[in-house]
Amino acid sequence: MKRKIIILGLLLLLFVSVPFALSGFWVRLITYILMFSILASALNIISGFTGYAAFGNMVFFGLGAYTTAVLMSKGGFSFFPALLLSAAVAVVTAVLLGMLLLRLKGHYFALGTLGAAEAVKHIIENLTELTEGGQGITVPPLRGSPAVVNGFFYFFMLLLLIAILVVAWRISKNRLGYAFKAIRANEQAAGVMGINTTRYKIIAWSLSAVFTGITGSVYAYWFSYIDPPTVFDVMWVVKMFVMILIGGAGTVFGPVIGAFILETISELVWSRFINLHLGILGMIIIMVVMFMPNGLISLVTTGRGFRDIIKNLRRSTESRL
Amino acid sequence: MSEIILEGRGVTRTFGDLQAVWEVDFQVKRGEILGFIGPNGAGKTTLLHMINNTRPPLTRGEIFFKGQRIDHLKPYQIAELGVSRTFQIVKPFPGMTALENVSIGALFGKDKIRNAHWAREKTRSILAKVNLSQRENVPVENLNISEIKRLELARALAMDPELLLLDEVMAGLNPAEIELIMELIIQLNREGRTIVVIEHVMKAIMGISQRIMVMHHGEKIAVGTPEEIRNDESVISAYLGERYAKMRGSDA
Amino acid sequence: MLKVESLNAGYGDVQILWNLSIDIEPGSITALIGSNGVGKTTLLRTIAGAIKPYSGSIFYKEENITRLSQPNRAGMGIMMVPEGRQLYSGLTVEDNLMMGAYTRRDKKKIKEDLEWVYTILPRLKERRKQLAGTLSGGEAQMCAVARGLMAAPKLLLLDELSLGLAPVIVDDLIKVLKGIHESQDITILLVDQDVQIALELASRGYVIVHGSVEMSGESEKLLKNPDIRKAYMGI
Amino acid sequence: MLLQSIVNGILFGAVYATIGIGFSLVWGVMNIINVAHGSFIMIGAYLSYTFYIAFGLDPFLSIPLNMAILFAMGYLIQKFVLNRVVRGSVFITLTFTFGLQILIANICLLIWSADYHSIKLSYSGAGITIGSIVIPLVRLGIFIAALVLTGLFYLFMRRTKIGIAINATALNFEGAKTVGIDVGNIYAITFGVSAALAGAAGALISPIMSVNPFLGGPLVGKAFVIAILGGLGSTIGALAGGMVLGLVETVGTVFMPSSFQELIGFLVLVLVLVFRPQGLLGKKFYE
Repeated sequence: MKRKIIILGLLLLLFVSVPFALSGFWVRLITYILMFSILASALNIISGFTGYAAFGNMVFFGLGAYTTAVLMSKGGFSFFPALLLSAAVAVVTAVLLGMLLLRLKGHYFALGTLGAAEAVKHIIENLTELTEGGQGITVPPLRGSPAVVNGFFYFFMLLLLIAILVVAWRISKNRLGYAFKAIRANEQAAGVMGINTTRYKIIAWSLSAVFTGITGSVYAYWFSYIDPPTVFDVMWVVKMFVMILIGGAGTVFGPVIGAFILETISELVWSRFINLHLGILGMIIIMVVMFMPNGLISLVTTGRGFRDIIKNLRRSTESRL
Repeated sequence: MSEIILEGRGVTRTFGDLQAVWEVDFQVKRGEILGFIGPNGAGKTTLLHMINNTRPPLTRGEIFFKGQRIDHLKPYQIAELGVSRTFQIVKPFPGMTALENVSIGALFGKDKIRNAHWAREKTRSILAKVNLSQRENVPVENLNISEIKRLELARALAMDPELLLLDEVMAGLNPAEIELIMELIIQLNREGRTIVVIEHVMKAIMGISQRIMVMHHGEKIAVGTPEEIRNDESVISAYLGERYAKMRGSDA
Repeated sequence: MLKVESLNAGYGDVQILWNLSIDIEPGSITALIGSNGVGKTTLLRTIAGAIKPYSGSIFYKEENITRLSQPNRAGMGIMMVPEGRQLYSGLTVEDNLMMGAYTRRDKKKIKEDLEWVYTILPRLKERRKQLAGTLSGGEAQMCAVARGLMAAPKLLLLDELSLGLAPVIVDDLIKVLKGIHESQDITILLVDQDVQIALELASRGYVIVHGSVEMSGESEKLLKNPDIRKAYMGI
Repeated sequence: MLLQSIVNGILFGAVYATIGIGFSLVWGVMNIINVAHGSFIMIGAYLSYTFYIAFGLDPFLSIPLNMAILFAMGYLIQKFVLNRVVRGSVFITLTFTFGLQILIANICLLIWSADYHSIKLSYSGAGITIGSIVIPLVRLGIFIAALVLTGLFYLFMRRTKIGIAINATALNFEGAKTVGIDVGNIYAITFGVSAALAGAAGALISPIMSVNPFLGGPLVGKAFVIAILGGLGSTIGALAGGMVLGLVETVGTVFMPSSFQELIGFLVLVLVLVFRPQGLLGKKFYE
């Protein structure tokens, strides 16, 4: 326990020192990775803990981003009120969509959320007077020296990440988490045990949505330009799922570890082989799913030595039919 | 003793053309053990599903618990009223220990204990009751069939139910293990819980039930004491068979 | 007919069978007895080829089949009637039966066998165009047995034949199986949780405890053994 | 105008049916949503284009070639890769096919570049005129070919031993293994057949749509809609779903701008999922 606290403290110190120690490029890159860590952790609450494959989770990101963009550029709002309203929009959407979609199971839910996300994207595209439609919208940027701007967004994302990790950690230990896990394991049995499954599923998705929406809002302010294809991009969710897979679904820190691994690889590939970038991402996804469907962490933790890791790897490559 | 705790009137469930349960009236008296028998596919489990509303609801009919109509309620609402059940195909929550599994019953059952830690404390005594104290910190994946069956029972008990529905908790157990469960059921009944038991182990169900209801092709064909059922002509010809009736008759 | 030698098998890390050996005479009916979880079904599944053993060997008609796949073994006449029937609910009864002959190529003989199955189980003929999912429990079990017979098996592995059936129906099934065994050249290995039924059908029995053979012998002797009566029949 | 769009809708609806059938086959049998199905269609279209450019082969004649090549590709992917993860959870298989989709898109981009290609057939202007309606010969040919494929597929699933074995495996995996069905092989054949249908669909769209590496995504969106409308594992349902989608799209253009159409398509998808998950024609699942 004591060791864990020391490690966490050191990690925190390391992360706090980043903007002071590294160049702008690295700060922005790590901010980007932090953003994906938050998104993957948020997805993990509904998908990893509760077992609902929300492939349309970008709907909250897009709505958060657009709410902030519209309020700031058209409504004259400043960032923080816009951020709060974005969070509210995300939660309300999650509750409404949840009442409609969370009764679906498995693939049907996944497809339903994909359909809903696409529908919302098209609504935004069609509301041209408000959103400027498909050509995208600009947001008044944060003014200040590059170092201050970089630092602001870096610490904002870091704080958000810490917040969601604390939430996830609390959930993994309390009544709420038991309800989520029971629903994931067997919804029917959960209902019979007195768990109001509809209510807890909506809570899980709302928690996921609020963090995703806030992240979208920060993204809009940070990039100061957004368009529907980017902020509703399904591939982002796929990447989040790969991160969750790498790190281990339903764990607290898994998604963060996965985000750091995948985005680091992605960055290396992106800068070297620009033509092959997507192809290599595709290969990575295929490899991850094939060789470590239970996460990198399980590969390491279920065995003590190197030989066990190899054994686990080999087992995971055996045909599971 | 004769107060009716659970009652069904004209309960019917059809799947397309198939009549899974057809016009069944039933009554469960407070404080009794009622046995449900009949071959697979006779509609026993479907009937339990309808009591808990865990499947698409009944096609026709009404179900009352303590005089309150429950057939339109959600499963969790029925659980909160004090009805709990086990499943034929045991369904423990994986990735949790035995204790955590059972504590879910205390967290969300009638008592609604808010704190996960207190719920675990309360749960310990229930695990002891089903003889699983030694195994409380074992992940459920590592329990054997007999232990899982008892865990399932403990989970239902942790909700502190008035009415307990047990779906084949003895299936696949050996005689010694069956005896253990039988004793447990009788003990729970003495504590004042009403119990409905679905079972194929004829000896066990005849031994513990005060009344037995027989289902066949979705219909109720007989209700009565074990002795009456054993000698009921329609039950013998539709279900037990002459050989069984004679064989068990000579045992008794 | 079938010889299993020092078999070790299980699921993943969980070993279930420990050094288990049995020997089955051609044309016999043999029962496996034991409480749930001791490995009876695992043994049947390993013989059928659904589970790969860790070590040990299985000989069928003097041939080592340990490394052969389940489809290969089905083609050689080893057929399982699994617990819980495992029918294809959305296909007709006749399609279900024809799938039993999946590994066979002799079309004419398959047709004949279908007619033969229909004569011994006329209920199925009445329901041949019906979807298997609409059968009652007893009919479904008959359909599963018939599907097994359509493979023209030399060794039939019956897992939990009587489970969940009305005792009345079980009596019928036993009669049918006895008839088949008398008229055909077929060896049967069966598991049933009703030990009385298992030993009534079989001429020999193996008592399995913790994945190994504890005792074996003729059915009548086992039936009279007080330990067995106490442990498995609760008498 | 309206009558003409109805005719166009029905003619193209048959192609949608072939797309939907292949997609819902894999979903129904293996419980995999193959997001890369649209990419398979795209590969088919590229193949037809390449055969046309290199050998002057008519796209209709490249149908069997496409089907053979894509069958082999689908068979190999399933046999050596997908079979390893097919029993995994929803998001594992779904993530996998997303990966496959972007990999294929990238490969096509490298081979055929990002340019838009199109096939101009000698008879592409020809048509039959009935009153005010024109039935273009190419579209009529596409319609007939798609119907023939659908019919053949229906017979394959109902009458052949392999087809029934695919059904049996879908209905009861353990039961299929019991009778000696090599389920790994059956899965591979299933995926191969689905890919072959996609290859044929690719040939069918190549004379009327421009071929480009961004084709896959929108097509798989349509496959979702058709499969959901038709219900899983039903050939007749997919045919109906394809016709409905074809009609809605063509008739829709008469009344509203195309950006609204996609919106309505997705709304319909969500509503059907929520209120009739068994599809418009399908029965409620037997328990």
